[in-house]
Amino acid sequence: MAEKPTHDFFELTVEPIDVGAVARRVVLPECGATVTLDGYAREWTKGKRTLHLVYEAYPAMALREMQRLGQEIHDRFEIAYVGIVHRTGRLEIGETSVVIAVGAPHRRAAFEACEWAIRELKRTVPIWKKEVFEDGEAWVEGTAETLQE
Amino acid sequence: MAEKPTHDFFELTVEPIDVGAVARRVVLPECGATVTLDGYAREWTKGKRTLHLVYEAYPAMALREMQRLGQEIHDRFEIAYVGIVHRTGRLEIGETSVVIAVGAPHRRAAFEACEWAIRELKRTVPIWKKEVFEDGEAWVEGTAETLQE
Amino acid sequence: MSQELEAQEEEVDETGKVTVRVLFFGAARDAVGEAEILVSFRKHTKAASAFKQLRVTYPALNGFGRSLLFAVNEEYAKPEREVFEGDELAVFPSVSGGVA
Amino acid sequence: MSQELEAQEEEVDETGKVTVRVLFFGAARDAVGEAEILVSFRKHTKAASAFKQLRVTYPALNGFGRSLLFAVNEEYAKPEREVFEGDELAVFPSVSGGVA
Repeated sequence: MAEKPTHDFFELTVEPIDVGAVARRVVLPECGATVTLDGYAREWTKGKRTLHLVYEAYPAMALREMQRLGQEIHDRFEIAYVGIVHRTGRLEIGETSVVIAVGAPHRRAAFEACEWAIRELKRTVPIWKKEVFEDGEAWVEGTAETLQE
Repeated sequence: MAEKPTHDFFELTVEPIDVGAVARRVVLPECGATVTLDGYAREWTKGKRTLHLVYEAYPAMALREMQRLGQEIHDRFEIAYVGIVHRTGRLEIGETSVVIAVGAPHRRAAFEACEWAIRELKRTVPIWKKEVFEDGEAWVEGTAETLQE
Repeated sequence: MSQELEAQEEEVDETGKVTVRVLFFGAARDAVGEAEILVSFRKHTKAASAFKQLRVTYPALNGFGRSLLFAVNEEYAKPEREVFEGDELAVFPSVSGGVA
Repeated sequence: MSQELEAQEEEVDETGKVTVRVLFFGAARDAVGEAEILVSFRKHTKAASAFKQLRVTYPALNGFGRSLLFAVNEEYAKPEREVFEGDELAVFPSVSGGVA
């Protein structure tokens, strides 16, 4: 665990997420770039229409896993900070479900770390997505089949 | 050149850039992710302090090169749109110099295309940066040594 | 086995038992029909055994196969971890938050 | 050669000449001391030759070596492209916009 002060932030919210506010929350003097992933509810997937989505979290564990992810990301990449805000509850089409912002002195590390963070988030952070269609609803299956071996 | 309608946008501005407004300007129903690069003026580079920066463009050609970049990006990556806004004039430390937003059905393409776009922008789009220090100022050298061969 | 587990639930105060909360999330909660239950296990029960017993009690959980995940006290559970009185267990399908 | 070019500048209306604008940007503008000039070249001059003549007129441009770039009418210039009356040429160092 890093002993130095951290600018990382990890949050769950039921309110709409302001992408710009997340992207610009941390701007450090040694940094030159922030890479932001804005994930949102897609209306059309393989020709099927989604009306809205519901995200459910195991909140305490989700925050712990995000913090663990945050510690690992600093070990792996030369970044200054990572911030993750994930929304839960009902989301309309086009609304942001998750924002991951990564600030770094150089953009290469920020791109790599941001992409790693969303992959790791989808693998380990306990949040589930339910898609609501015109003719029913379905939980979306994750793919973390060997996480616990 | 693509005949289909485009959601791309390419702009130069002397006004401060609102990162969130650029990131969320285009949200398409077939998309699930927007990756945004927010580049800003770094205060400390290799132990030397920058007081502020000045960006100068060859405006008409910069916009043409951005549009060319936009056409090429659609050929290379499965993305829905790319938007680039670059600021010119005097920038204070921490202020955004460029935002590149790329929306795609799947995040992988958005990450790849956004990183490609900033690399290509720095190679071909005629915009120059001057750093102003306590004891002088200097144009920053680009690295596009073989662009014209 | 289901009855055995239910029997344990009625003996929470007996020596030799530990009582824990078990949370179900997402499709696992829908399958089980409960969001949270209290369950007792023999003392020194390992996490792997505890979750195996839950699968027996709630056969609907077997539909998830290897994509079912287990946590103890908000961390993914190592199989050999012992379950203690007051622990918070959780059972859920592989996660699917985030984006496309 | 410098004088030859200047001589051309005074003969803009002669047959056999084309007159173009030349823009300088960034460090190239600082080196040359001009943002924009009018220059005449012989008809059928190629872009490569035109920019070589500019380097002769403004030796300060040689300090940029191979990092100097050339455009004709807002596009990077192919060496064999012919320069026509009214074209807009531009000379500038390799670009450095964007970010770290």
